[in-house]
Amino acid sequence: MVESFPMKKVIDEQGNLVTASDRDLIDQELVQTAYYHMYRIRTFDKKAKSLQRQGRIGTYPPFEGQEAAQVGSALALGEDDWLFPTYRDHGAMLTFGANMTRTFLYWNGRLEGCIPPDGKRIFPAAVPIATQILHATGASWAEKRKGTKNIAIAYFGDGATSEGDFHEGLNFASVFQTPTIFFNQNNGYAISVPFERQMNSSTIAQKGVAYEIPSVRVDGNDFFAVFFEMQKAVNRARSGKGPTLIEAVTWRTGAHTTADDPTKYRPEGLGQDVVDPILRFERFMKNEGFWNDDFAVNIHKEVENEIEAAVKEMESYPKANVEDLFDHVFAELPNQLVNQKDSYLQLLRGK
Amino acid sequence: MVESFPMKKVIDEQGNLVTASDRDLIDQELVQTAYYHMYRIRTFDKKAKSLQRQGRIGTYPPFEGQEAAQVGSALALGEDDWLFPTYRDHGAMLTFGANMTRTFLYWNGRLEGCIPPDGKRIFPAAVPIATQILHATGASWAEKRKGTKNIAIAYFGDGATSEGDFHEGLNFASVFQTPTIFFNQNNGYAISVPFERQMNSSTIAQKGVAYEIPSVRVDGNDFFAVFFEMQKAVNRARSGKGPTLIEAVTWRTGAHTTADDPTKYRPEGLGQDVVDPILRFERFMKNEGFWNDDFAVNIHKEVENEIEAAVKEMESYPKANVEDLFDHVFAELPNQLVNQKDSYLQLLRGK
Amino acid sequence: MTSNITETKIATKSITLIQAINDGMKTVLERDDTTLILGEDVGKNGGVFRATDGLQEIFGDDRVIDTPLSESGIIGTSIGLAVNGFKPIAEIQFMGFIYPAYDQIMTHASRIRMRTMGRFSVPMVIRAPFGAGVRAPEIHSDSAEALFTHMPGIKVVCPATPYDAKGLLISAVEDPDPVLYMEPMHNYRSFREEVPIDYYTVEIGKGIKRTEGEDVTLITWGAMVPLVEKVANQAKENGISCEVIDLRTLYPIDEGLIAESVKKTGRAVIIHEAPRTGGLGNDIVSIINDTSFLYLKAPIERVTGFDVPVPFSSLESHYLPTPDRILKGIEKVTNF
Amino acid sequence: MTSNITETKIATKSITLIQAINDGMKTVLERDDTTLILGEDVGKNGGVFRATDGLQEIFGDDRVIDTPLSESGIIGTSIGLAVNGFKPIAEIQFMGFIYPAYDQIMTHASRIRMRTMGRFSVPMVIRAPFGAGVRAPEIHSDSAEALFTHMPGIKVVCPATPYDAKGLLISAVEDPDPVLYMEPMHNYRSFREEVPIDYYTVEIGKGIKRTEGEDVTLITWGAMVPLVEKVANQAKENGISCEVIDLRTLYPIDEGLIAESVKKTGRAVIIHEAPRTGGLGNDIVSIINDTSFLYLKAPIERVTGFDVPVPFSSLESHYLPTPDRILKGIEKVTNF
Ligand SMILES: Cc1ncc(C[n+]2csc(CCOP(=O)(O)OP(=O)(O)O)c2C)c(N)n1
Ligand SMILES: Cc1ncc(C[n+]2csc(CCOP(=O)(O)OP(=O)(O)O)c2C)c(N)n1
Ligand SMILES: [Mg+2]
Ligand SMILES: [Mg+2]
Repeated sequence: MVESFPMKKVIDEQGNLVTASDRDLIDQELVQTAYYHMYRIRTFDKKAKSLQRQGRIGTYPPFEGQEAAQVGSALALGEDDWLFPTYRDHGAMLTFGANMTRTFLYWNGRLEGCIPPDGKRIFPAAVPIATQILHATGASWAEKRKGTKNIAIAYFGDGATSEGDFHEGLNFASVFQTPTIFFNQNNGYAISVPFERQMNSSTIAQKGVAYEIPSVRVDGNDFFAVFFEMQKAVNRARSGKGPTLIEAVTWRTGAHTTADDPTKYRPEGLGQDVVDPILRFERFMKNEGFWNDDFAVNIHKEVENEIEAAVKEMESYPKANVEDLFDHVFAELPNQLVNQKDSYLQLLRGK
Repeated sequence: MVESFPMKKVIDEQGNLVTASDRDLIDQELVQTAYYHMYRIRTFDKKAKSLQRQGRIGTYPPFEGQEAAQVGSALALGEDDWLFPTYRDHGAMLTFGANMTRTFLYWNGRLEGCIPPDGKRIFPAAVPIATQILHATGASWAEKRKGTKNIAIAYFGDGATSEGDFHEGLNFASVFQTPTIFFNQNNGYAISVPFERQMNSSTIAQKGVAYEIPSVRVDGNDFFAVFFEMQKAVNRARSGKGPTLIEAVTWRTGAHTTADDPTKYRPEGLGQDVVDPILRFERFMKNEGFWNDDFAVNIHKEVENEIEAAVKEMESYPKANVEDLFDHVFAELPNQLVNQKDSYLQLLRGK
Repeated sequence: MTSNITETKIATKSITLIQAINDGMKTVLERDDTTLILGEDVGKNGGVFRATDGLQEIFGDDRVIDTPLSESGIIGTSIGLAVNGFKPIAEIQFMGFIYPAYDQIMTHASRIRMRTMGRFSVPMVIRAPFGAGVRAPEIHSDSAEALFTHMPGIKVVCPATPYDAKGLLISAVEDPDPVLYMEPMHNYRSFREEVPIDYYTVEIGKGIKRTEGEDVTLITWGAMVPLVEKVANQAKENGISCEVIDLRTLYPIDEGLIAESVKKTGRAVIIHEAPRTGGLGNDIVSIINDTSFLYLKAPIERVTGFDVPVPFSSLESHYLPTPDRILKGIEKVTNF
Repeated sequence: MTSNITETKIATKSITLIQAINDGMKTVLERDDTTLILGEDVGKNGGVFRATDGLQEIFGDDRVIDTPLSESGIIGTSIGLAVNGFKPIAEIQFMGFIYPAYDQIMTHASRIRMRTMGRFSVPMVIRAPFGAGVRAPEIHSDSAEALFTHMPGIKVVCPATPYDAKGLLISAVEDPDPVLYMEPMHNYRSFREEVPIDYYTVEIGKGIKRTEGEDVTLITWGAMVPLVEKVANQAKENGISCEVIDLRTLYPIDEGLIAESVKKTGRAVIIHEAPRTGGLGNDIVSIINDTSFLYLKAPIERVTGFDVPVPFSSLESHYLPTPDRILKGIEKVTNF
């Protein structure tokens, strides 16, 4: 099956173009945008880990190592598309326009963290694995019904492919030919369970065969490979040609979450040969004359400032409002909840 | 995909061997056994429909048209194998050794209908679609753990492939290489929904690719094709080579159940070119010199007697026992149930 | 059944409960382009009970959609549709087949408004026939309301009459939040009632007094309503005057109506099909405890399904509350 | 916590609740070859909470099995294994992830014995950490006991102490029917207790009096137990003597213990984490109504989670019963 789904690569580990003619597809703007976002979300991720260690936010699932996959996919989306992420896809969300302060708030246990900027169609991260795959199918089906050219992307991991909702989502998308992109980040592990014990198939891409959904396997640490294959899938979806399954093969550099200890289950040294996607991209930039120290210094500073400001804003955010516990369950509070709310607020005030 | 999974056929619609050399695989005993069972379950099915019309049993889902698939699969099983059927697989169950009286009792709303003969490993029919696929996987996994050569077969329809449990079951079987046969009867419809709206893939066999489970597509109305492919799958499973997915392409001649009206959804004339599997088998018998009027007359009489006796036994069965409502929920009745049972029995006696 | 129609002249027709459901859907599909019907066999076949009969012919297979056999798929994609501008009316063929979709309803449909502080919401209706007594096969007869009344973020309604069926269906579609609409299949065709041919609503959250009485309050819903009304008549002959309350909405429950009645009668019997332990009857006991404790002249009785799976059809008449069991419950609270 | 250990000398060790669960599994895996552990991350990783830590090293990856990420798959295949001679102890990583498996539990695990009149049965244990208060992400903090106490054919246990954790785990494995074993993750490591190192059982169906009292009965389970004990002490300082009952088994409930206590005190407060409507608290109100009506000096109080999804961690302390809310409940029933 690996032969049927060869891994698409645009640049190799040394940052060299695999096919010289691909050079024509790449311009300065794309390169700088890609680098900026990868650097930005990497820095965000580092900050989040450090905040967690200091007890300033809660448990956090780092995405280090998956930046090319997340940025490469998110940058291929259009303004009005829908994004259905998991808990590990804050990189993609930030790239697509999520608010950074709110992203920190999410990991600080705040409802406000789920609200995208006005007009942005970013769903809150799905915690129950694979469930969002159906939402993306439904939301993109809605776009098709409305006659727009908008699409939806569902992010999910290798472990997610074992859930029934993965299967039901792809089948619905196939039957109704919805404009959906099923974007899998195969990062080798579902918590402690390696790919080879999650499934007995050699690729995730081949799972598309079950639904006759066009599928492709890409090097998920190669920004260009991800971005170009995403563009194809996006175009296909927009032009009414239905869903695509993309397997982006990548690697989770760190722990599953800050509460996880990968040394319990990951053989020492495993994955150390994986070249960091940002390093690989920098090599490419240097090889192909895109690197520019000033540019790098500038965006490093810009990102640092942005993140510091976001942390500050997060930490000076008004305390969570008790009323929010009750007020958003329904559009209008039913009597039962009115009573529960009133008597609790009264108790609180009584102190 | 149809090319990757060509439909296996041993005899054609006229009862002629497709490949002359297959003749060597066929002997009188096999032919007579197959004919006997197909004729027997066909007659059972007719009787059940007529009993339902007369109000002597409840709603009934006929399997007419699927006899070659059910008998061809069940005859390939061994004494100690496990069978996990749906509501439409009473033909396979009877062939494998289920009790006919109890089968009628099942459709008469009696718990007793779920109990297989001693030693027979036949599960009660699964009503929630696709759920039994996981049970077959688990039970055969248990056999593998015990080190036996026994296997399990899960029967399911085309509609069942849309459920998450289908997917989860095949994935587990693949990961743990359980000796399971996933036997699909693709009879063209799930109630009113045709195959083409149930999925957008051209075959069910191709769904095995997702799990790297060997898959095969057979003419489900060709007893020999089903039987020989089943034998291969059974042998593979017994010898530790894991699961197989078999798509038996067949046709539901009648209604989904006796409560269903297929004229609401099935285009007139559709399926009329399907040659009845028993007729086809008779043609083969006549073509190849296996037909014998005495044999036919004898088994027809035998089957008639058996069925009449079973109906009689079913109808003279002692009335359902109220205590059975309570007594089998747990091995031992918890207090709550003791109280509920006692007070209800008291009320009944009080009258 | 008492009619809910006021004395003003409005055009009505005499229809069954299932026809009223069909009519309700037709009414909303005509009026609101964003409404859709999705489910197994809802299109060409018009539903296994004919609830959607004729609707695909009128509205096309683009709005009355036969889906794959996939309950989580139906609910999960409906969530996506609902979040993005549509109002799906999703059918679960029988309530016993809603369990595969439980996760989508529990972790998403019911939570998305809260999680996003209202930024996203899931205006959808889930229709599900429920209940025993029609000699259906296994799993076809479950009454699973308590699994949803316990789920914050979804409303649960359960009409017992054709009038309420149409009115509550329209209200459910109008509601900005997910509504589980439970259909007592035992009553699908058991009687007719005059039902307005136009658009009207029955307010979610409001029960109704079906019979006025003084001695005992009987609280029930769904297929039990006509049965309980009949038993109330029997009890009357024995000199016991029963007030019959049809809850109609199971979440949020009309606590006021219950309290008002129990304060008057001082006695209550709750009747439902679902198993006793964990059944909604317990919530009603609590409501009475909370609101009417000092008025109670006897412990509250519950007449319910037993703590056993709905049995095979040969035993289902023993599983379901019978007139005898209900009468005994009434006697118990009156003779206390 | 009061210790359950009798005065005879038995070897014990001081361990936490999670260690007791681990020890319980080790004990049964040693003793009974047919026991298996299955679940996500239970093997190499030893469980995300380390409940199965070290067990794969001892018993091999053939008995302590990392499964695919597939809850319906875990439960469904466990049913097949259980029917065919094994005793699976299946872990659901958090109770909020049990919903995808709800169908398999509801329509199969709990019904197979009845459907086959005992010919097939499903002796299996489903372990699930539950409850809020540990600042976990969304869906990780649900208390879903009422979805299972309402399900005929499955028992539900919920230990609050290390001693009960081990003893109930062993009982659950010994039980011939499916048992849902709920683990209060808030108490996993919150205190230690002397626990026998050998095999012993705690009877399923029996609650325990944690504190003797005269004025009010406080009924609770799981992570609420230590909290309620603390509140009972506070109340004592205010002159109110509380009896604290830890139910330990949620189905079948120890009705006798509840009745005996409420008959003595005449007042009851029920405390649980799950949402109020549909919560198990309502069943307990019914039990008291049925058994102790004439002894009641005040309406029963329930102090519970609100009718809202377990909120994000910044609000969970407001969601959970607090000492103040419990105290207020106690005052309400005493001042009635
Ligand atoms: C239904 C469900 N079951 C279990 C979990 C617990 N859990 C959280 S993340 C995870 C692993 C997911 O692996 P994968 O899909 O590969 O995504 P990754 O974490 O590697 O990005 C598990 C088991 C969950 N969130 N939801
Ligand atoms: C989970 C579930 N959903 C819905 C149903 C109702 N139902 C019964 S049979 C059926 C169609 C099954 O089609 P298929 O799998 O092709 O089997 P066939 O009936 O054709 O043998 C449906 C939808 C059910 N039994 N279980
Ligand atoms: Mg992964
Ligand atoms: Mg079919």
